[in-house]
Amino acid sequence: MNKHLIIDSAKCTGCGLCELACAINKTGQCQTYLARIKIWQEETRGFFVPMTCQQCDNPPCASACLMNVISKDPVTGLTIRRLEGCIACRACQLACPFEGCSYDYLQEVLVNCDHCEGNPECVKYCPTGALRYISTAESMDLERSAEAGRRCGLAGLVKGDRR
Amino acid sequence: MKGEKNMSKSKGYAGQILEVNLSNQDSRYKELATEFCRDYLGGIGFNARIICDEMPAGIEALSPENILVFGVGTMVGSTFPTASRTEVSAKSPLTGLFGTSNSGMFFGTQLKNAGFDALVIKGKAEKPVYLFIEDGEISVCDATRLWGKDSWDTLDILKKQYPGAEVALIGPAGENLVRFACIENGYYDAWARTGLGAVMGSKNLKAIVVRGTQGITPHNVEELIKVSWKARKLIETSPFFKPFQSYGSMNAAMPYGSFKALNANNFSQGCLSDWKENFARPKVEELTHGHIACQSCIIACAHWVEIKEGKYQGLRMKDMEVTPTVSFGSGCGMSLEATVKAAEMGQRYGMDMVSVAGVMAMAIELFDRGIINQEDVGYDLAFGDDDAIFRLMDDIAHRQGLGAVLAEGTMRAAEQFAGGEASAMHVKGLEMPMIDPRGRWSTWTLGILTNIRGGDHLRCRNPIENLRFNENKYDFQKERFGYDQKMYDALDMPDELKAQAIDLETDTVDIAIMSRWAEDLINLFNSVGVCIRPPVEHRIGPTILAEAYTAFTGIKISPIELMQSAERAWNLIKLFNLREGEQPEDSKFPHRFYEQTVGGKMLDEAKVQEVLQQYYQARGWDMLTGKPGEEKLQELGLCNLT
Amino acid sequence: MKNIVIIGNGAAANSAAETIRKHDFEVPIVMIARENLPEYSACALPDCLSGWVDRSKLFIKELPEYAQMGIQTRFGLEIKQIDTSERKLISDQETIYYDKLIIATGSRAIIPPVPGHDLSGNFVLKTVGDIDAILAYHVRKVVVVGSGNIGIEVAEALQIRGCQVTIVELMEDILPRIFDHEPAGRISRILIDRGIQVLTGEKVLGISGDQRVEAVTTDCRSIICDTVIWAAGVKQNVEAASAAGVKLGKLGGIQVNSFMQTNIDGIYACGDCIESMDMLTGYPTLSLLWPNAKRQGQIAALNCLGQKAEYEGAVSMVVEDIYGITAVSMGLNSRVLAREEIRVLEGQNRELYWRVLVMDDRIMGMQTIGISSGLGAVMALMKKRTTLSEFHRVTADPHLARRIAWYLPAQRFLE
Amino acid sequence: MNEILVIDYNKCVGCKTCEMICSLVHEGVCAQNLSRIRIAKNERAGWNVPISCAMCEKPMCVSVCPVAAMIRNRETGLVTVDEQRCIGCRQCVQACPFGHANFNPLKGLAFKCDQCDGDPQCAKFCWTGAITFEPIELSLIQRRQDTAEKITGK
Repeated sequence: MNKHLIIDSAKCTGCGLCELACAINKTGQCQTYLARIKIWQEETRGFFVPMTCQQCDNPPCASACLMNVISKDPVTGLTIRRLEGCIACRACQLACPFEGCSYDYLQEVLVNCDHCEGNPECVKYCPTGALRYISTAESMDLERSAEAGRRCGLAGLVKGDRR
Repeated sequence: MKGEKNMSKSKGYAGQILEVNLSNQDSRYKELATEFCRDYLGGIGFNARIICDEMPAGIEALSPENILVFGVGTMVGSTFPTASRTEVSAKSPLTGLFGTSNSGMFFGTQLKNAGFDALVIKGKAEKPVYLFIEDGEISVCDATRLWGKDSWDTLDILKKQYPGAEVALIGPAGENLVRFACIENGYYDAWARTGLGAVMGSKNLKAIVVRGTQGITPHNVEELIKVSWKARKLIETSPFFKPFQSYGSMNAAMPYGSFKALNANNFSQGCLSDWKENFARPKVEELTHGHIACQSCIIACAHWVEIKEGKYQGLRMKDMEVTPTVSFGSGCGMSLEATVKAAEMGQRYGMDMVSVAGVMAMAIELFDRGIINQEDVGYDLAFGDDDAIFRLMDDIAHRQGLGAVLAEGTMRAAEQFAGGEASAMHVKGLEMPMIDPRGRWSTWTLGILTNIRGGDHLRCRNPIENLRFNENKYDFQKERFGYDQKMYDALDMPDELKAQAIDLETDTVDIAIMSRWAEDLINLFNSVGVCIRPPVEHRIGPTILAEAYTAFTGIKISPIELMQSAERAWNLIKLFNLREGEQPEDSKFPHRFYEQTVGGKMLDEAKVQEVLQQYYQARGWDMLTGKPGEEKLQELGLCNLT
Repeated sequence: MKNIVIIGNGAAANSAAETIRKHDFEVPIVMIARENLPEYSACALPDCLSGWVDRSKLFIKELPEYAQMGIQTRFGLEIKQIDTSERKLISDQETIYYDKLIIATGSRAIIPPVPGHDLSGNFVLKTVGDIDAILAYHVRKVVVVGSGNIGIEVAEALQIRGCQVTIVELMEDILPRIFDHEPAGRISRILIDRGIQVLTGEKVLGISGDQRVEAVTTDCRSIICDTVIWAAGVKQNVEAASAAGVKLGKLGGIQVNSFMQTNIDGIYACGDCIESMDMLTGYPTLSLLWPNAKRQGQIAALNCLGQKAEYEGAVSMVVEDIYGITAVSMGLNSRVLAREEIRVLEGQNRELYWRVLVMDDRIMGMQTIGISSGLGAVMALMKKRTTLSEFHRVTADPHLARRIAWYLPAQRFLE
Repeated sequence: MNEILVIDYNKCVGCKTCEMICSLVHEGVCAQNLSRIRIAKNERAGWNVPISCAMCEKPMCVSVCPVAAMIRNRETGLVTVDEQRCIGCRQCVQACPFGHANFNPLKGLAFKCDQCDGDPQCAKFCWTGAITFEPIELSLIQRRQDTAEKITGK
C-alpha cells in the first residue's frame, strides 16, 4: 500500500519547520523558497495549510509538461521528473492546482515532493502531527471512525434493541 | 509481489500461505495448488495437513518446534452468510494432542484481504515481538513495550497505531504459559480452547496485526450472490433462527438448565436450583440489548451486556454467551452479574473461560473436600464466593501461589493432590464444557467423548437436535427425533444415510451414525469458515455449500466430495493424535459420570463404550482401538502417519 | 482489431500512441511522419535558438524507443492519399492498410505571398529543420514578422544571440491573441528596454533584395535587415484528409466531435490539425497548444480502443519567459470577449501584475506578469467554471477553506 | 431526489455484509476497500456506523475537485465521479467531512456511492434495517414518531 502525505491543517501551527527540513534535505540551504512543501499562511484568520504535491495518479502537470519529463513511477506511484530535460517553462506549475511544483532556482528546474524515498523529512520534523505519512486507506479509516465517533456522541452508547 | 497475486491464482482463495520463522525472522510464501484446495478446502483442513506434514512427532508443545497455524475458512470474505471463521491449530500444551480452536469476527477477512489463506508460525523469537501483516508484506516488530500488558490495553495501543486492522493477541496468561491461555481475537472473542495462547506465548509472540486491502475475486459473481441469498433465506426460515437471534447461545442453555443437564458446582449437581430465576430468559432480557455480528452474519447472536446496578455496575461488554455464563455461573456458583466480570477478566488475561472455570471449580471442590486448605491458597475458597474466585483467577493468570499449579490445567493439577483425580472433570486433558451428559444423553454428548480435541462440545452436534425433548427414554444408542416429515425432508443429508440415521416410525435418531455425520459436517463448516450456530448448521448442508464453493472458487466439487474433504481432515487429525500418544482408554468420561447420579440419572460405562464402538464402526475405524482403518485411509487418500 | 495507424509524430500523435499502449499491449500501432526524427518538443525551439537548451535536449524520445513500445514507424513518408473505402493510406513508396486511423498531422507555419517572400533569408520556426537552417544562415539584423508567442520568443532568442531585432506586428499590440492591451504594453516595454525594436500597427508590404533579403518594406518605413522570420500564423495540414472526404470546419481544421471522431467511421483526428471546442465559450477554436494536443491524443486513443472518453474542451494556457520574467495568459482575453459584459479584476504588487476577466460571475481568463505562484488554483477554478460566489463561500468559512485548501492561493487575485 | 440511503446506526450490528455486496456488485471483488459503503466500528465502545455518501446539496467533494470530475446532477441530486476526468489527487477523500469519498489505489481513481441506479444492494442485503432506501420525508416521519414514542413512553 502506497503511503501519502496526509495533511491535517487543523493541527498546523505554521511554524515552518517542514519547509526548512525539506529545503535543507534537498538543497542544503535554509531557504524556504527552495522547499517542496509550502505552508499557506492565513495568519489573520488563524489557520495554516501546508501544501505540497498530491501525487495524483493521472497528474495534470504531466499532461501539461512541454518536454514530457514528468511521469508516474510504476513501483512507488510517485510523480517523478527527469530533471535534465526540464526547460523550466513552468507549465506544470500552472497546471497544478495544489502548488505542488516549485521552482528550484539553484538548478533552474521545477521540482516536486518525492517523499524522501519513503521517509519524509517534513513528517519527521512536524512537531504537531499535522503531517502524517500513512496510506490513503488508513487515512480514510481514521476519517470514518472520527465521523462515526462524532455521530455516536461522547457517551458512545449503543441503543439497539434486541429483535 | 505486491498486487500480482490477485490476477493469476485460483479465484476465491487469496492463493498464498505465509510462513514465518520467528527464530530467524525469515518469511516464505507458498502458493496454493488447486488439488490441495480441493482436498483440504481451507481452515481446519489446511491446518491439519500443514501440521501433520511439518511437525516432528512427539515434540513438547511449548517448544520452538511447535507450529501455530491460522487457517482462514474458504468462504470467508464473501457474501455467504456467517462466513467469518478462522481456525487456529497447533499441538496443544493442555492435551498434548491436536489443539485447535475456531473464532469469527473479522480477523480472517483481513488476513485473506492481506493476501493469505493461512499463516504458519514456527520457531521462537528471542525477545517479545508482534507481527504486522499488510497486503502481502510482513514485518516482525518489537513488542517489549506491550509485554505484560493485559489484552485490552494492548489492543487499545495497537488499534490506535494501526487503524482498521484486526488483531490476534495473547494476554498475561499466554505470556506466563498458562496451559489453557487463549488467543484473543479482538476485545471480546478468542480462539480459546486447548491452550493455543500458551503456544503463542512460548514463541514470544504477543500479537498478530493484520490489515488487508486487496480483496478477493470470486469465480462467478452472480452465482455467488444468488447462492448467498438462497443460504440466507434458508437460515432465516430455520425454527432456531429467531430464538438464536434474540437470545444467542443462552437460548440452548435454558432448556438444558430446566432439564438438569448443566454443569453445576463442578458437575456435582445437575443444575443450580435457582437457575431459572437467576440465569434464564427474563434475566438475560434485562441485562442485554442490541446485537453484534461477525463478518457477513445475518444472525448476530451476540449482544451487549450492561450491568446497571449492584457491585458490578458500569460493566459493559459483549457477553452473555452460554459458555462463560454456565462455566462461571453454574460451574463455580457465581451470580449472572459476576459471570460478566469473570468474562471480562478472562478476556483481559487471555484465558479459556471453560478451562479456567473448570480448574477453579476443581480447586474449590478440593478445598471443600479438605485436600487443599487456606494455607495452600492464601484465602478461603467456596462456590459462589466471587471475590475469592477473582483472586484465584488473577493468581492463575500470573502463576502465583496455588495458581502456578492450577495453571497447568485440570489433568496436570489433579495429579499434584492426593485424590485430586476424582474432582478433575476433563476428557483427554481438556476441561469439560457446560453440558452434563448424565442429564441428557444425545449425539451432542457422545461428541464430547469422540472429539478430536478432547472434552469439548463444539465439534459434534446433531443438526436437528430438538432441545424441547430432554427426556431420553431410549437406551444410549438413540435420541428422540421429535419433528415431522417436513423437517425430515428438508434435512440436507444423503437419502441413504438419512434413512439409516433417522427412523421416522420410532421417531428416533441413531446417535453413532448421526455423530459421524455431524462431526464431518462441523468439520466442513470449520474448513469453509461458516459458523456452526444451530440455525446455520440446521439449514446449510453440503449441497448448498458445494454450490457456494464452486461459485466462489471455480473449483468444481460435489456435495459428497465436500463431505469427504471434511472427513479427510478429521481422520488426519485422529492419526496425528494417535501419533502423539492418544490411547483408546482416554476416550472416557470422568469417573463421576459413571458413579454419581444427577437428577436420578447416571451413565452406564459399558453402554457408552458400546455406542463408542458403533461410532468407530460408522467411521470405518477399528472398533476397539478407534484407529482409522486401512480401507478408510485409502478411500480418503491418506497414508498412515506413524 | 487489426491495427491502428497514426499519421503524425507530434504531441498528439505520441500521446495517442502511449495511451493505446497503456491500455492494450497487443494491438499493432503504426506511426507515419514526414520528418525522419523522433518526437521533439516544438515549444522549446526558441530556447534552442537562444542557445539555452541544447539541440539534443529537444528530443523527447529516441528512435529505438518506438520499437521498444511495440510501435512500427514509417518516418520520412508523406501520405498522399487516404482511401477511406478500402481503409488504406497511399504514399509514393508504399500502401499501408489501417483499421482505425488517427490523424495528427499538425500544422505548418506560413509565409504570406508578399513580394520577395521567396528570397533567401526568409525563415519560419516550426521544426528542428528550421532551427538548423537559421543557425546555418549568417543572421545579423533580423525582422520578426508577427508577434505571437513564437514571434516574441524568437525575437528574444536572437537578441540574446547578439542580433539586432525588430518586431513588426499588424495589430495594435504585441501578442494580440494572447494578452490584453495593458499587459501587452508591459511586455512590450520589457522588450524595448532590452533593445528590441517593437513596431505595432504596421503591415509588411514586401521584401526587397537581390537573391538575399536586404530590407523589409512596411506601410510606414523600410527596415534594413538580412533575415526575415515569419511568425505570422500557421495552416493546418489537412489536405490529404480533406481530399479523402474528411469534413473541415469553418476555421480550416478537421471537424471532430467531442470524442475526436471525424465524419468518417474509423477515422479520428487530434492535435493542431483539428478544430476543437473551447472549454469556456463552447465555440470551435483552433488550439495550437501542447497540453491540449496531448489531451486530445489521449481522448482519440481511448475512443479508438472503444472506451468512451469525452473531451472537455480546449483551454488556452500560455507561459512566456521574457528575459526571466514570466508572463502567463490563460483562458480568453478581452479581445475575444469584446462583445460580452466583462468585469476586470486588476492588481499589482511588488512581484506580480495580474488581470482577471470575469463574466457571469465566472473566471474567463487571466493574465499575469511576474512570479507565477498561485496561478494553478485560478486555472483549475477557471476550468471547473466555479462561480466567484461559490469561491467566496468556501474561502470565507475557515472550516471549509481548510478542507478545500487549494482555493486559498487564488484568493488574492479574486477579491 | 426523492429517495436516499437512510442510515440508522443504532440498528447496525456491524456484520459488514453491505461492504461485501457493494464491492461484489460494483467491482466483482469481495473487498472492503472497494466498497462504497463502509462500516466504521469501535469494538470496545461498541458502535457500528455505516458510512456512505450523503449526497449533500453543497458537496465539498464537488467543490474541492480541481478538474470537475465530481459532478452533482441537479435533477437527481446524485453526486458521481467521472472516471475519465479524475486525476486521482485524493482531494475529495480529504475534503469530505464524513469520510464518505473512497479511493481505489490500484486504479488511481476516486469512487463513491451511485445508489446502484436506484436499487441499492446494501439496503437490499441489510437485514437489520440499519440501511434503508426511502424518501427522506418518510424517514423523517418515522423518526418523529419514534421520538414521540420515547417522550410519551409508549
